[in-house]
Amino acid sequence: MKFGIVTFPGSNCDYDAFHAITEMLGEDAVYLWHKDHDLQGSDVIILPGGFSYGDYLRPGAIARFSPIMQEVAAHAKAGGPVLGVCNGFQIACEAGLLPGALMRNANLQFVSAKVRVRIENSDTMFTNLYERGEVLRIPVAHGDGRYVASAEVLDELEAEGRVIFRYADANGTLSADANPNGSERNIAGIISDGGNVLGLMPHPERACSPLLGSNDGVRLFESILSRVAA
Amino acid sequence: MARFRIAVHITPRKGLLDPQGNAVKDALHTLGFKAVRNVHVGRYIVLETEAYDAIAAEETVTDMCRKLLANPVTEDFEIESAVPA
Amino acid sequence: MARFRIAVHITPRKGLLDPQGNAVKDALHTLGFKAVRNVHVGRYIVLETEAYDAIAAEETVTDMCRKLLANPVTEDFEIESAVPA
Amino acid sequence: MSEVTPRPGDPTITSALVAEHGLTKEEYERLIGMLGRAPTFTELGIVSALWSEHCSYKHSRPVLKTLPTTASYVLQGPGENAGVISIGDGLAVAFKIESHNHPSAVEPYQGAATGVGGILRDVFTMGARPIAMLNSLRFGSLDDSRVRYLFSGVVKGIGDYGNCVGIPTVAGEIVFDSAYENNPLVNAMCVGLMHEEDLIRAKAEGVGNPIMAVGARTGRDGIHGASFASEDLSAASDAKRPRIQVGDPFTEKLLLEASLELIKSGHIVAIQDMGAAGLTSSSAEMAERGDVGVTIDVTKVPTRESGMTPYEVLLSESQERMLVVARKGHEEEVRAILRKWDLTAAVIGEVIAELVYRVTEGERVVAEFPGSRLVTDCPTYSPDAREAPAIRDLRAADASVVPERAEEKDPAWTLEQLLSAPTIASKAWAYRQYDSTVRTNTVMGPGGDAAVLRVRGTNKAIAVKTDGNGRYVYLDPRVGGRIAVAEAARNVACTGARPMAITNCLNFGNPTRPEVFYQFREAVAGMAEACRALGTPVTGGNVSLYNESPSGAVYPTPVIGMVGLIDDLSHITRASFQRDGDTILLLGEMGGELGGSEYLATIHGEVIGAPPRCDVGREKAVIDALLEAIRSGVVSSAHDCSDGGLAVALAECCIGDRDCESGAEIDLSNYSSFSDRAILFGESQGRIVVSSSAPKRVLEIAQRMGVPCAQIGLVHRHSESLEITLPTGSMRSPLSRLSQAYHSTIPTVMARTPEHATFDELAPVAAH
Ligand SMILES: Nc1ncnc2c1ncn2[C@@H]1O[C@H](COP(=O)(O)OP(=O)(O)O)[C@@H](O)[C@H]1O
Ligand SMILES: [Mg+2]
Repeated sequence: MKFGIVTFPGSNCDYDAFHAITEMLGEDAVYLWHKDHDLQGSDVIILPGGFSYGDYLRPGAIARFSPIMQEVAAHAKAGGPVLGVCNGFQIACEAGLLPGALMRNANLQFVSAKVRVRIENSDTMFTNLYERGEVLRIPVAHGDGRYVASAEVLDELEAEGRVIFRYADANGTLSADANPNGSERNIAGIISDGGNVLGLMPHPERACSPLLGSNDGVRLFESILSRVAA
Repeated sequence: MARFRIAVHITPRKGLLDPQGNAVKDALHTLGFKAVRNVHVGRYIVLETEAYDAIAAEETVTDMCRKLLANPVTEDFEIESAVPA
Repeated sequence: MARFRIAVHITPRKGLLDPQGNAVKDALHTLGFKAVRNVHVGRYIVLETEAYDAIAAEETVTDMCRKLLANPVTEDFEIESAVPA
Repeated sequence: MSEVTPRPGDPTITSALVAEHGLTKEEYERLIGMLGRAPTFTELGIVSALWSEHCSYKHSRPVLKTLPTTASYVLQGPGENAGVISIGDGLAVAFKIESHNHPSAVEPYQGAATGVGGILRDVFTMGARPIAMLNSLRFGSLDDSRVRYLFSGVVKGIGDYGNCVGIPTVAGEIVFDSAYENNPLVNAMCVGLMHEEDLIRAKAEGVGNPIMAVGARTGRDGIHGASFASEDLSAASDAKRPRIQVGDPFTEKLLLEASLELIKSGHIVAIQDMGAAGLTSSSAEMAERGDVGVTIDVTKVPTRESGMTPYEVLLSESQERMLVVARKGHEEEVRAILRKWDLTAAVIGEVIAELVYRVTEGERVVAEFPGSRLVTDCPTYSPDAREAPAIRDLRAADASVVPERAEEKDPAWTLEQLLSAPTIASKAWAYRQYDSTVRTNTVMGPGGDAAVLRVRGTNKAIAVKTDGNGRYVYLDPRVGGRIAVAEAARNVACTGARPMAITNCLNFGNPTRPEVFYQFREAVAGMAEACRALGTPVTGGNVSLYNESPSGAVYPTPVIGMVGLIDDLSHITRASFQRDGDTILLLGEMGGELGGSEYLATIHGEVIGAPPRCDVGREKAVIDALLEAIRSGVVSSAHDCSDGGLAVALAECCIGDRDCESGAEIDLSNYSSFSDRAILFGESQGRIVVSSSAPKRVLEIAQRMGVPCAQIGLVHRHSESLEITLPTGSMRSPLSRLSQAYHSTIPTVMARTPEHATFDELAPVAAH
């Protein structure tokens, strides 16, 4: 399977995603240049973390107009898997691939920490190798990760099982303390109504090696493999 | 073609948490400005653009706000009248 | 005492690099708004405060700008007239 | 030589103008001698920048020459943008530290941010990809609202810049002491990794090769840094006043990628950051290193503002700019690479055979200096050095006779006080704002002794740390200098790394004061002794002098940035206790020394006594014994004793890592020749708290290597307290209280602070 990782000007987790895919999973990966219109036959698209265009206006606001994003949108529309991590989640929201928006962290500070997230739905192409209710240890590193959407949208996401990850404590209990950025309803990651676009603030690609403290992100990529290859 | 200056105000949509506004309010209270009741913090963008006339300039800037400058999910925008730059 | 609303505009000081403004200008050009010449991005703060009259309210807000709202090394501020809130 | 005529509109050179440019009468005469005529205004500006302390090291150079700089693995020592050492497998590490103290005092956010930007550029211009950032910070007391404002601004500036560029900030240190009240220290270090064959030097070569300005446009930022204050000029125009530099990390990220691509491409022969004194110093230094001439046309330099004079273009310190010497005929290829990254490159000059440094404005020659004399003819000074008698008296004072406070009857009280002293307390409030895991190499991030980064494609890792204790250096500069190096080495060794080499940032006061120059000379001598003994040469660094405020000089503060190498990933060792039932050992000698300790400062408000002894030979033996034990696989954890002594070190082993808390039971009753407080809180050097499941092996290794080592207790993973038996007493501290003291202090203090504090008492602007 081939993963296409988009490099926007200011992306800085493209390299980490590339290594997670190629070294930890042993799969193919290519970098996709933001000015191109070619997905190079990628089966899965990753919108990586970073600060595209410096995030100077709003995170993701400028990146969504990159030429490559037209192709990514078409790929998503056709049901192709898209994974937006951190800045990639912000871009996916700005581009309308996912509902809602990501705003300044509630305490106004950048937060870099290993947080815990609870799996809310394990019946997706990104989470089928996890157990529902399982708690993962994954790093976050962001200044704008507070997920917001209207109450109707939030209700709809919940009703449709589209909230995939929530910030929780070690026992899986949701609390304000476990929520690093003030996201509504502790939401850490959501999926599109077609089930093929996942956006999340934590970095699964940074949790792919016991040496670095956590292996919990590996199954996310393996889930995609098992579903898409099948 | 003439050059116009247009100011745009972009504010967090009402009802959304405004942590920056709250932080500024708290800070002002700490500094002794106890009479402050409410603070909202938004963005202020000043653009200079060429256009045939003020109306055209304002229309273009409205278009910019819709497309890029404001996030329709979280922000409202308001455009001031174009003035010759 | 009455309540007033005052808007404050805070802008990067002239001549200082304005990376935000540059990024927005470039993005607007890419989106086809080629007529844009200059963009500056600042902050827009709306305060509601109690004061005896509009003049007192404006004076207090000027003081707030000096002490907290604007960074005197990098920013300029401008205060609009107080209006009853 | 060409004819140089004054440019219309330039001010006439008067003795006042010369003085405002910071040149002494003798220096000005030297300049006239070199030119054989009076300088133009542009030439005066150039010389004032290049002969400034910051660029010329005129007071420090002779002393710096005494530092050891060589080892078989040093590929590049001092004299380049960054030092480089080989780590085997064809790989090398480039690293350097630099200060941004004065800019940060004026504008903490931008000052710190641009400091990070500058040091990043120093590393990637060597051909290395930055893999880690560190920072070493000193502030006044956190009780002061302006200090809290500076602290939060600096931390945010460091975080925002490094996070955006995508380089993990992994280690550092933060000290709060009223000695730094109006003059914070902000030192940033960058570490990069490269293939040895990509090493490139900032040396202009090849007559006819074009010189190109790359990256951001030039504005009137920071002309003459913060030191320039000229009535004539500022009256003429507000726009000419020195201006704070604003960082643009997004452009830096593009510049980083473009520069590495350029270096790989082979289209360029040299590249250097336009840092302090901008275009002037970068072009003059590159020419001097290559022993060639250069000519620059300022009208070709892309500017951000109109009407900039040659003087302004040459001296601007606009950020995110590079000077590149391209291969002749490859200009278009260079432009194409920059275009790919949405950046521009402009040819602004050329390498020439005639040994001159020439600046033109179109056709007109506005400045010209013979040969490389602009750089080499800079004066050097060896000022008088004399120790201040008052400090000699402080050192002679007997620390052990300071009477105990009533509360100290329970040492647990004292321990809690120390753990909640901001200098000792957890700095997570700061480093939570730094992305420490991006690039997925961070095996150990902030919070332990040193940070550890794996080296992809090998079984190796590198360990990095900054260290420096200004109070020790103040009380005894020679010993303090030694300790700074030894402590950095010990920290790195605690992770399992062999200390390899250092970079250093020397933050001192005004060198023309004999007592300051004495501190400088002695501290460097102490550093040199330690570097020789430990086999860690100096590969570069930075000197920041004139760190003074109206209340006097800061503590003399050499900051050491140490790089160590771990040969085998399985040797990586953590600071906190790991396993239930492990035996706790103290490696090194108990000295019972209280002089210059954090205990005296925090509990008694006293800065007196001789700092702890530092025998560099013993330090080496302790490090060797520790590494031998680690490599033998018998060490579960290792943590060095520093601020707050053994008691604080033990507490940190118990509660430092919130995910891995353990209790411990300790018996120190054997050390009856010392007082309880000296045992607990004395800061004797060369000591490491080790935990092991095979204590006999550790003891045997230590004995073989001639290092004292004693079993002092046991790890109780599930006990909820730290218990210590002492010769005359005992103490028991619940972990929850230790943890509260250690983890909550700084967040609590900072929560009381408005996001920005008052600006009304801006610190005086000192020299650059
Ligand atoms: N304390 C020091 N020890 C050793 N070398 C030093 C020290 N300070 C400066 N240097 C070396 O002097 C050279 C010039 O340093 P510096 O002026 O700081 O460079 P930059 O141009 O980047 O500011 C560098 O190679 C640096 O490594
Ligand atoms: Mg440099």
